[in-house]
Amino acid sequence: MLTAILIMALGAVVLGAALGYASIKFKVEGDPLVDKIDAILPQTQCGQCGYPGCKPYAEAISKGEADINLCPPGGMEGVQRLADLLGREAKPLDAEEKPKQVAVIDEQTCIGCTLCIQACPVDAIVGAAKQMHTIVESLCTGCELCVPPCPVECIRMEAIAENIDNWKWKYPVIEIKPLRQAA
Amino acid sequence: MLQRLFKFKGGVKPQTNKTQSVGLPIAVAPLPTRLIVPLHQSIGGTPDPLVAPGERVLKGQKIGGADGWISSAVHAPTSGTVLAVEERVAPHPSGLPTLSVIIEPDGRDEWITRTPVDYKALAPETVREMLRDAGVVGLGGAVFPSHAKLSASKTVPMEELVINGAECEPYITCDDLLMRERAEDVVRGVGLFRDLLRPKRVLIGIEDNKPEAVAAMKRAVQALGEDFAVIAVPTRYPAGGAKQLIRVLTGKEVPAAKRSTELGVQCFNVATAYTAWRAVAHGEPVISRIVTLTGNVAQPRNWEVLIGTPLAEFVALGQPKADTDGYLMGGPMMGFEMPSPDAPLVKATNCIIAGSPTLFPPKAPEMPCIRCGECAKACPHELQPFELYWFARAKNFGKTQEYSIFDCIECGCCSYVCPSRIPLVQYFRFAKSEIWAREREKNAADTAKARFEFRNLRDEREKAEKAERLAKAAAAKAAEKKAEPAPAAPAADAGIGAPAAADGGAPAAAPLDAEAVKKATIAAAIERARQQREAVQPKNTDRLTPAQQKEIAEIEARRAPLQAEQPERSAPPATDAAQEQQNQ
Amino acid sequence: MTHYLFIVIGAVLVNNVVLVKILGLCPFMGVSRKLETAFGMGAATTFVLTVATGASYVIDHYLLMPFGLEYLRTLSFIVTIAAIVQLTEMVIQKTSPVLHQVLGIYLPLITTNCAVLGVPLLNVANKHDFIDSLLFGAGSAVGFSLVLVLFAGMRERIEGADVPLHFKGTAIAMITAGLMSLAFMGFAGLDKYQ
Amino acid sequence: MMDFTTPPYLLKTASVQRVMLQVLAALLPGIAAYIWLIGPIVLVQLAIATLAALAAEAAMLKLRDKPLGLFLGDGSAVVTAWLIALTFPPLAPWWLLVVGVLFAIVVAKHLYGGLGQNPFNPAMIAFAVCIVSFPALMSQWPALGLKTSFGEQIDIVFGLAARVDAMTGATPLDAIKTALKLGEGAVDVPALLANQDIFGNFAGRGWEWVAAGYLIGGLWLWKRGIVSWHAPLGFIGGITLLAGALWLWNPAQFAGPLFHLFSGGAMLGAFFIVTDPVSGCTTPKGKFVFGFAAGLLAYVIRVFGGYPDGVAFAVLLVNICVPLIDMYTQPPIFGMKNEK
Repeated sequence: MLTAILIMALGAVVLGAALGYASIKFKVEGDPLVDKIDAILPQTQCGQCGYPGCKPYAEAISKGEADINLCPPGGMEGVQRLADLLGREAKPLDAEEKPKQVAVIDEQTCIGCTLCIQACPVDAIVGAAKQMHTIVESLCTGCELCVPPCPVECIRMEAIAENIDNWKWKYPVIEIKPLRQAA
Repeated sequence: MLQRLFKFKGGVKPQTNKTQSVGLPIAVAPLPTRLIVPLHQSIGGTPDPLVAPGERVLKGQKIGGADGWISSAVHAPTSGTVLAVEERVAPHPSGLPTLSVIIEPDGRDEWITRTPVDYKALAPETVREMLRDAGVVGLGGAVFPSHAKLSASKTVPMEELVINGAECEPYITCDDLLMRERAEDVVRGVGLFRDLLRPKRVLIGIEDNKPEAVAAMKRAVQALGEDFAVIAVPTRYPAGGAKQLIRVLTGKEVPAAKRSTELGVQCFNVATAYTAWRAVAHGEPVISRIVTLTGNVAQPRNWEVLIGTPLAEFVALGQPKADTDGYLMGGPMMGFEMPSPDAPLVKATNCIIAGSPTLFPPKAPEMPCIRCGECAKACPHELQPFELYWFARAKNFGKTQEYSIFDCIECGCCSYVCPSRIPLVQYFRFAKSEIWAREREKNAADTAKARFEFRNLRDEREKAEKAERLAKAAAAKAAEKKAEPAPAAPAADAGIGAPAAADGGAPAAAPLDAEAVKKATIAAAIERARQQREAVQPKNTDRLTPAQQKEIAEIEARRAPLQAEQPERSAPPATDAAQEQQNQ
Repeated sequence: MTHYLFIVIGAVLVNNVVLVKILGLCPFMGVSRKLETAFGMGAATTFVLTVATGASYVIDHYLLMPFGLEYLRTLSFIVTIAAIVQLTEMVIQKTSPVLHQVLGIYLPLITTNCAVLGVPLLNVANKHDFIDSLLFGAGSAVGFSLVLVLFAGMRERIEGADVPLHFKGTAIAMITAGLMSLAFMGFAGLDKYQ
Repeated sequence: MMDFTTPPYLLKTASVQRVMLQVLAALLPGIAAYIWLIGPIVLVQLAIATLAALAAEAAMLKLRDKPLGLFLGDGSAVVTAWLIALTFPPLAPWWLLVVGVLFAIVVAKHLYGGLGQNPFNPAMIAFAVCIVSFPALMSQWPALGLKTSFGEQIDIVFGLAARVDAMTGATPLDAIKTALKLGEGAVDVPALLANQDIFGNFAGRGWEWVAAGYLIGGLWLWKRGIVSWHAPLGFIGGITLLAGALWLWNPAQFAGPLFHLFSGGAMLGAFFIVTDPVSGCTTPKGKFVFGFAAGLLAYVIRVFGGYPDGVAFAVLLVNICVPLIDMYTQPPIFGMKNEK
C-alpha cells in the first residue's frame, strides 16, 4: 500500500515538475485563433454582438466567453463558418437576419452637426461642421451606428437594391415532388 | 499550304439548324419607331451619358463616353431626339433595368461628319483610341472592348492572330452571311488587326459546314493580296469558343488564369474585324450589327439591325408563328430568354430565336446525378462537371473552386449530354455568382477593417494631441486654475449638442449646474476655434482611392445647388433629379 | 520477421483500432468533418500513440510490475499519457510553430482518445514485448489515421448528398462508420494465416 | 412557357432509365448460363429480389416524399436486386434475399439520399451483411453434380423442405481454401481441380460458363459506351497479377489466374460491380486504380481471408477510398497540362 502511494506520488511529482518546468520554459505569447475568427467576421464594427468591434468579439469567442451566433451582419453563413473553424455545432442566429443595408442621409434635413461622423467606425461619412454630411455608399458597412446620434433623425437605413452588377444567378431549384395539388 | 489541325477534347454535335436562315441575303431592317440604347454594352466600365433629354442627336453621334480603358463608347444609331435617359429593362437574364438612352428617330437618318482615316499613317495608340471611341467590341457575344485586346504582350512575341469565323452554335448564321457577302471588308479589318499586333501568321478558322463562307473568304484574301490562311475546321460545338479555336488552329491551350497574348496568340471575331474596318476606314462607329432571326418564324433570315431596336419590332420582321412563346437571345446552347419584348437588341445580340413548345420541348424532370461521367467526356475544358455539380448543389463553394469552376466557359455541353437532364450550367453560374458576391463582401470587410483600425489610430493620436494642447493652454493660463481641461468627448457633445437642440427641437437634456455650464462654455469656445480652423476642410478625406474621391466630388457637386436653395426649400428641377439618378 | 509483419497488418487492418476494436470513436467522429483536419489529427495521434505505448511499457515493466502494482495500471497509464500529451504540445509549440499550427488544436483532444489508453492495455493483455508493443502501437495509430482520413474523405462527399433530414450530420456519419466496419470485417482471418 | 432558367435549350436524348436497361440486358447472357447450370430457380430468385427491391424503393420514396413513378421507373433498384440475386447462393431461402435487398435499398441507398448518392455499392452491402449475419446459409452452394428438380429447389427456397446438407456443398474456391488452410501447404491444387471438374475445364463445375456469360455482357456494355475499360481491366489485372505471381511461385498450392477470374464473383464484379459509377471512382485513372485495388483485395480475401469470396468486401473496402482516389487522380484541365 505504501509503495503504491509512494510510486504514484513520485509519478505525480515527476510529471508535475516536468509540466511545470515546460510551461515556463516553453511559454508562447499570442493566439493565432483570434485572427482566424476575425477574418470571418464581417468587420462592420457595429457592436451588435455586445463587444466594441469585431476584434474584441473575436477575442471573446477565442477565450470561450462569447457564443458564435451573436453577429447579425455575418448572418447564418457566418455562424456556419465559425462553427466549421472551431469545430462546434452551428446554432441559429441570436437575432433576425437583415438584408444588406446602407445608411442614407436626408440632405434636406441635415444640419451639419458632425455627430454621425464621429459615430461612423469606418469614416464613411464626409462633411464638415455646419455643412451637410453625405455617406460614401461604397464604404458604408450598414452598421447603423450613425442612426441614433443624429439629433434631427435625418439618417435612415436602406436595403441595397438588386441591380445588374450585383445580380446573382439563382439556385436552380427544381423540386421533384409528387404533384398532389394537381387536381 | 497545309495547315495542321489540333483537336480539343470533349464537345458535342447538336443539330446545327443553320440552313433555314441562310437562304436569303442580309436585309437592312427598317427604322424602328423608338430606339433604346443601353449605355453599358461592353465588358468593363459603364459609359457616362453625354446627352440630355430633349437634345437632338445625329446618326453616329457619341451618346456615351468610354469610362476608363476597359470600356467602350456608345453611339446614336440614327438621327432623332433624345426622349429620356433612364433605366430600361436590359437584354439580360435578370430582366433588371439598366441606364439607357431612348431616342425617337426623325426618319432623316442624318449622319455626323464621318472622317475616314488612313490608319497606317497613325500611331497604333491613336488607332486603339479610335476603336474605343467608335465602340468596337467583340461581336461574338462576349463584347470585350477590342482596343484593349490589340496590344501585344511585351515579353512574348506575337505568333498567331486567330480570326474566329467558326460560329459553332446551332441556328446562328450572322457571321456566315457576313463572310459570304462582305468578305473583303472583313479581310481588310483583319489586316488592320494584323498591323496593330504584328503576328507572324494570321489564321482564319471557319467550321467546315460553311463552305460558301470559306470560299468567299479565300477569294477576298486572294483579291487583296494578303497571306492569311483560311482554314476549314471540323464542325463540333464549341469549336467557335475562342480558346477552342486557338487550340484547334495553333495547338495552344490558354488556361483560365492567363491572357492569350501571354502565349503569343490573340483571337477576334470576323464581325469585330468588319466593324473595326468600318470604324477606321469609313468613320462609322458601331451602330448596327447583323442579327439572325430564326426559329419559329415564317421568314428566317439575317438582318442588319440598328443597336437599340426593341425586340418586339425586330421579331415582327420575321413574322413569328402563332405558337411562339418566347425569344432566345444568342444560340440555344448558351443563350437566354429575352426578359421582355421591350428589351432592345445590343452589340452582343447575334441571334434571336423564336421558341415554341415543339422547337424546344419542355424538359423531362431532373433526376439525381449518377456520376456516369458523360459530362466529363463532353467538357471541352476537361473539367469534372459532376463533381462541380455535387458541391455547387451542396453550396460548398470552396470545393467548387478546388475543382476549377472558373475554368468553366458555360458552353452547355455537359447539360446537353446529361442523362439525368440536370441543368449543370445553371448550378455553375449560381456558384460563380455566389463566389463573386463573397469576394465582394470579403473586400468590403477588409476595407472596413483597415479604415476602422486607421480611425482608431487617428482618434488616439488626436486625443493625445488635444491633451497636449490643453495642457499647454492650462500652463499658460496658470492663473485660472479651476479651468481644468474637461474630457474631450463630452465637451464636444455639449458644444454641438446645444445648437443642434435649438435648431431641430430635439430634447436638450441639459440640467447642468453652474460649474458644468462654465466648463461647457470654455470647451465650446475651444471647439468653436477648432471648428473655425477646420470649417473649410472636409474630414476623413485622406487615404481615399481615386474612385472614392470621384464619388465625393460628385456628392459635393450635388450638394452645392442644394445648399444655395436650402432657405427656400424648393424642389430641385426635374433635370437635376434625373441627373442625380444617373449618378447613382 | 513475418511475426512483426503480422503484428503490423493485424493492427492496421484486421484488428483496426476504430472499426474493429471500436476504440477512439470520439476523435473519429469529431475530427473527420474535413480532410485537412483529419490528416492533422492522424499525424498527431500517430506520434502520441507510439510514444505512449513505449512509455507505458516502460512504466508497466520497470515501475509497476517489480512492486506488484498491476492494479494501478489504468490509473498510471492515464496520468502518463496526459502528461506526455501536454508536454509534447508545449514542446512543439515552442520549437516548431509550423508543426504546432498543423497539430496544435488536436493534441489536447488526444488526451481523451481512448485508443491511446486502450492500445497500451491491449499490449499488456497480449503480453507483447517492447518491440511488439511499439509496433502494435504504431500499427494501431496508422490504422486509426488511415480510417480517419478515409472517413473524412467520405464525409466530405456525403455532406453534399441529399440525405433525409433526420439522418443528416452525425447520424449518417455513424451509419457510414458502421458500413465501413462491415467492410473491414472482410479482413477477418487474414492474421490467422501464418 | 420555355424553361427560363436552364440553358442549353437543346438536349440529347439520353436518360438514366436507358442506361439501367442496358445494364440489365447485359446481365442476360450470364443469367442464361446460370439457369442452364442451376435450373429455373434462378428466375424465382430474381423475381423475389426484384419484387422486394421495388417494394422497398416505393416505400422509401413515399417516406421521403419523392415522386414514385419517376424513380421506380429508373431501373436502378432492379439492377441492385438482380445483382443481389446473382451473388447470393441460388438455393438461399427467400427471406435471406429479402433481408439483403431491404438492407441494400433502405440503408445503403436511401439513407444516403437515394439514386446517385450512395457511397457504397448497395448489392455488395447486402452480400456483406448477409454473409456476416448468416454465414452458414450464405456458404451453401448447390452440391457438386447433384441434380435436384425444380420442385425440390422451390421447396428449399421457401423452407417447405428441410435443408439437406448433402444437397449443398462448397464452391471450388472454398474447397481450395479449406484444403490450403488444413493442408499447411501440402495440397495439390491441380489434382483437386481435376477432381472437382464436371463440366468445365479450368474453373470447375460449369461456373466458368456463367462467368463467360457475364464477360460477354460486359464486353457488350463496354462497346455501347456504358462502361469504360478502366475499372474492369484494372480488376482483372489485379487478380491476374497476384494470382499469377503466386501460381508461378508455387503452382501446387495456388490456383492459376484463369481459375480465379472465372470462379466466384470475379467476372460479375469486373463488369457489373466495380463499374458502378455511383459508388466507384469517376476519373479515368481513378477507375483503373479502383478496379486494380479491388482485384488485389478480392484475391487476398478469397485466398487468405475468412470468407468464401472476397469480391464484395474488396469492393466495399475500395468504396471507402473512392473520395481520396478521385481527389488524387484528377486529370489536368484545359490549359494546365504543362503546369504540374
